[in-house]
Amino acid sequence: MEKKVGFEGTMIRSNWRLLFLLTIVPLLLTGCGKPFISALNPQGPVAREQYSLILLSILIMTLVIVVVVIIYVYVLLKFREKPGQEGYPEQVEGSHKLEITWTVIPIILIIILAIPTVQSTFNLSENPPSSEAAAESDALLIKVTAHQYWWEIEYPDYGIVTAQDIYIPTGERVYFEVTAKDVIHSFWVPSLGGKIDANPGLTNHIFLEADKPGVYHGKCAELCGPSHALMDFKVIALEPSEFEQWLATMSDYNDAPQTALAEQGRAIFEQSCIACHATDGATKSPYPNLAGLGDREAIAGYLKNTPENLKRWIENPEEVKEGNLMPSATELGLSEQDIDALVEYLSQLKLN
Amino acid sequence: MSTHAVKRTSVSLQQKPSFGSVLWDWLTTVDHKKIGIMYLAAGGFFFILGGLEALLMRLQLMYPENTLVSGTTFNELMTMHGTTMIFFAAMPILFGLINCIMPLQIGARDVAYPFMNALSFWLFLFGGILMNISWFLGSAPDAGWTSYVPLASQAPSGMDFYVLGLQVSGAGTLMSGINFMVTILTMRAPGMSLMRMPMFTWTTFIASALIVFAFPALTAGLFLLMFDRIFGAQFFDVAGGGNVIIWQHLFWIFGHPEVYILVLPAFGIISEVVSTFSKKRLFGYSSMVIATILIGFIGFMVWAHHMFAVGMGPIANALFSVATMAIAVPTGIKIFNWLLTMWGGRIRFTTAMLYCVGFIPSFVMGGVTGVMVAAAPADYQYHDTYFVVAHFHYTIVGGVVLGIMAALYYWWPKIFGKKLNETLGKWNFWLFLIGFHLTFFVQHLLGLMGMPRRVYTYLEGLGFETGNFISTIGAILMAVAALIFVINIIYTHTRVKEIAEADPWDGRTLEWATETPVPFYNFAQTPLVRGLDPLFIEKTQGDGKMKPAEPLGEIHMPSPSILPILLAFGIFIVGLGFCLHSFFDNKWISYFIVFIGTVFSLLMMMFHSIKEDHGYHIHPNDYTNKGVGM
Amino acid sequence: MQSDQTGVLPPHPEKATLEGRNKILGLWFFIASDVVLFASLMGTHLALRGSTQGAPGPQELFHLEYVALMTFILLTSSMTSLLGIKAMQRYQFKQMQTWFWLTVLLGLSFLGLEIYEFYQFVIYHGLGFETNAFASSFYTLLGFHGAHVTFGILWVVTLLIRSRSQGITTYTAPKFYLFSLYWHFVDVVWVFVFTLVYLMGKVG
Amino acid sequence: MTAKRYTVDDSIKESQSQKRENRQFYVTFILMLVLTALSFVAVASEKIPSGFTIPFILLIAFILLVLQVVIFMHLNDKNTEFPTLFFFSGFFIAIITIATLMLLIWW
Repeated sequence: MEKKVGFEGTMIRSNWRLLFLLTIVPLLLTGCGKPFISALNPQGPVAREQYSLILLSILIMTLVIVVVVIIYVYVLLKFREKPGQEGYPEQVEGSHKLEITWTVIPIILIIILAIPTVQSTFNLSENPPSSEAAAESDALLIKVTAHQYWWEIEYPDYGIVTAQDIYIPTGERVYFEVTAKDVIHSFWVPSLGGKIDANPGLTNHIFLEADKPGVYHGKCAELCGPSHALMDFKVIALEPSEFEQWLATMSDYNDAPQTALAEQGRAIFEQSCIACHATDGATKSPYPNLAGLGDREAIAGYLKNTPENLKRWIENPEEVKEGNLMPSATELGLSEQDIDALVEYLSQLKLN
Repeated sequence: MSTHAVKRTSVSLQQKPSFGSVLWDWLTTVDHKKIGIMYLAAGGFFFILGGLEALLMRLQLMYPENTLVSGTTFNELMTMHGTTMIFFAAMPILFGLINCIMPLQIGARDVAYPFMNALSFWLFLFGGILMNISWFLGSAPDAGWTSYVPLASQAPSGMDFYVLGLQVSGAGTLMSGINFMVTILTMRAPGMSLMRMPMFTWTTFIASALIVFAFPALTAGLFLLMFDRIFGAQFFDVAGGGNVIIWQHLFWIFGHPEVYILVLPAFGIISEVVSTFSKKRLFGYSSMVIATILIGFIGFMVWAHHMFAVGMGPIANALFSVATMAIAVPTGIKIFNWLLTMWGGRIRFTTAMLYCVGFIPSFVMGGVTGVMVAAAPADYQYHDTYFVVAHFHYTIVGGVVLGIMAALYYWWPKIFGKKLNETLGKWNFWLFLIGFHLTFFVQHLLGLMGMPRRVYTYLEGLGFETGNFISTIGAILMAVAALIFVINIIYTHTRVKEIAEADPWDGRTLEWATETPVPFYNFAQTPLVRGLDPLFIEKTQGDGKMKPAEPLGEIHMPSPSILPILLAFGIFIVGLGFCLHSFFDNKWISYFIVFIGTVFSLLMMMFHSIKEDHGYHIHPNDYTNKGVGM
Repeated sequence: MQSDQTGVLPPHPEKATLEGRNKILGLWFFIASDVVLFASLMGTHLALRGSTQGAPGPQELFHLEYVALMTFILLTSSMTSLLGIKAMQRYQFKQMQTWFWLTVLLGLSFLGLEIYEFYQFVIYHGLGFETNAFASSFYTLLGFHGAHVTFGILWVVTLLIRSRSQGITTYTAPKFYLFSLYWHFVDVVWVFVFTLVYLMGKVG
Repeated sequence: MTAKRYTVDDSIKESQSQKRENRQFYVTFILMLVLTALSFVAVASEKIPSGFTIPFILLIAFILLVLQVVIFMHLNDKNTEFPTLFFFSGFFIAIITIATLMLLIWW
């Protein structure tokens, strides 16, 4: 019996050391998460406010854990049964003083956490300014509509409709109106701020702000079907002047083909794709508006934007993104040459 | 009437009964201990099933852009893993333990409604079978265990099996809840006042009360979903004026208390085991009782913290935030009371106690992350990410599963008559604990680093590779640990010859005062309870034996019956009929199956009602032994 | 168990045995649970009652005289089932049977009226179960209540038929008592149905 | 069963108290009829503003509930603490459920 206890003692200690090592390793390897996606690396005031609340709660909770672990380790070391002990130890009923202490202290800790929680809940719930106020303040409003498995982006004040990439100016609160077409999705850009659900039939509001220019990864956070994992989008923050330029490009988007092959591609597009897609940056087509596709961050939301990937996507969408609704090239009756022409046309739908 | 009993005892004493008669005995039993064992066996089976599903998911996520399973299959695995573990593994195993132990702890001869107890079990089993049939009929449910609409109302036929499977087993669960409550309120031995009940009995009582109030919300929600899917109702169809948030509220009005339905009995187990192996009475018994009641009560006002990101507005979010944080207070009381129970005690590190010792820090981790996710603005970041996955696995594996394992090692000799092997037990424990922390601790970080939950894959270069790899290794360790547990069971029941002593751990409560194996009437004479920890009181202030509260007399026992399994089968057929509605071009074929099932069930109910069954009596001469027990 | 047949009968035969008391307690817990079931359905209906999508809504559909009649019938049936129990406690078997058969009759007429009401909604207003969310939630809630009434009727009829030869004993008494508790509860639910669905629907 | 034997004397006392009880039942029944009627009248009458009607009919519904449960279902008897506790807990949960579904899904 005695030997066994000793064996367990060392096991407990080595177990904890092992655990500590194994859990700290990924932290060291990844720094504190990548700045373009991690909530631990906030890139704007909203994410920062949430991050500071996370830090405060981690701090309080670490305190709790430390207290518990100290008592725990002491008890386990001190009060193990020693050989030769017989009978029973003193049977203690309880202690009102102690019990009141560990009721009151947690209450205090929780109040300390509850106050900033409530404050920040209200801080972060500001709705977009009403239309008159918006006209005065120039606040940017973006309508986001989630579909299985892509994001429709509309700038109602500028008549711009696009998809997947959300362009915003830096240093300014941008308001989002979020809804969904088919099932529930959730709109989340971790490094800029927390998420809000996109509910069909209902509209939610959220605002985000980016400090500096950059590409921030966005994700769908609510299970929405087989390709939920691939329903990514990007938030691209630009300096205000560059953003103005982008607005100008998009509000009068030139989708004319530039080369002969592209000309051919355009003809095929108008024959096979136009029922679902538009390319003018202004029409709310049933499936993504492709204006600026050549400069999008990704194909199908997650593949690197190369002509090869675009071709792969057009040829067999189901293989790229399970459960999506785009018909395959065979279903559309497109030949190899047709696809090449289409790829040529679509790739040159750029932003300049 | 007593001839029946004589026949039973003589069969069990003399010759080895045939396989058929043993099977018949189990199929018709209304004995709470046998029903408990069946719960444990069926729950164990589903636990392995759910574990394999989890393992497949972890293997898929081991590397970025892995192609072991497709997105659809992953969603099916994930949905079935969650649903199976909650409804068909954790809850039934707890019900098994409650069935085996709680009536013994209060000195009762059975539960209040033995017939309904059997019915509950068979309903649960048929519900689980119904849901898993979907694997063989095209598609399994794939909208997550929460089955948010409209994804769930539009999902393929597998979803029907989720709806009906849960409906069938939910009916059984509700019956169990009522059964346990009435048992605890009216069947306690003389002298056992409410404030002398063992903690496990107390937590069972509160968990049962939660079942009674929480399950109807799920029942209602499932009916709405079923009507939408099968009869074209418009509850969740926006085009028809429906609303997709109603389901979420109904689901979580049930779903949050469900968490406490699972964890409260585990709290009870920890209280019992810690007290026994510290050789001390539970520190702050009355505050433990109050904390349990408070957790149950507050547990009902916090469900919307699962919905902070839904867009309920700041007032609701703030209110539910604060209410949720409040739960930490009674939970904290429990943690400190356990620590103080060990303080000044003489701790024996048996496997059961090791599981409790492992439980405390693990559950504290789950608790503190619970407070963290309660802060609504921070939860906008945590919600639906791996942080939440880590959090609830810390409470459910670190809390409920560790508690269940402690209970299995602790009560195994009483339930099965053999003591599990301690050396294998310790291997089992350490591998499981290390595997558990490896699997889930890194998931906190993954979530904060931006990995959403329920994703079947992730892209390279986002920084999720290391964490996921470690997590998968941990899952494999947990699987090995589970395998060792199975080996331990097989080893114990094939190699160990001696029957365990009646009181192998120097126990304090009434279940240890019965002989092992426990006779089917539990106590020849109902024991007289003189205080909290009644057996301990007799050990220190008496001669170590319980005093009888009644003279020797006839014992009234309920008769076995085949009707519970037949009735449950009829209800299973009803469910199956509804599930098949999309398989036939003519819907009336499936409604005909429903009709057959309904008529059959009603006939069984009428049989039960018409066949007057007053049970039977055992004469004192027919007991195998006299006295309270031992 | 059989002691009541030899000595003077206990004044509360339904509570004379542990089994009887357990059943009553259990039914109470079931009722408490059913309260939440009905609340969920009622909440759903109240949330969706505006979702008529242009089809006729509560204001046009509901006729108060009709609902009032149904309410008084169900309320009276609650009273008759209580009088049945009082007769049972006095061991007047014949009287008890009469009161309970009367309860059955009232229950059946309530059901008949309800079915007739639905029939009118479907035929004259074209309001089917699938028409809109309002209709789905209305028929579901009312359907659940109606199913409870139907089940209660089947229950008590079975009891009445099979206890004909036995009379009132400590074995049969709890069964009748359980039914009457259940029946009162069905009436309580109706109180909230007519208030929250019909009257509030009419007020708007 | 350890219950005491009932004597003829007990039976007489019982029957007297039962008469009082029966009167109570009839009074309750009539009260319930009247209250129900009031609630219908309040809604049917065009003159009463809906701001008054709704709380009024809700109050009546609650009174009807209490009468039915306490008098008809005997929650005023001895040893009914647990039924009372659980019934009203269920009622309480019912209220928050209904309130939530009404208030929190349209915003």
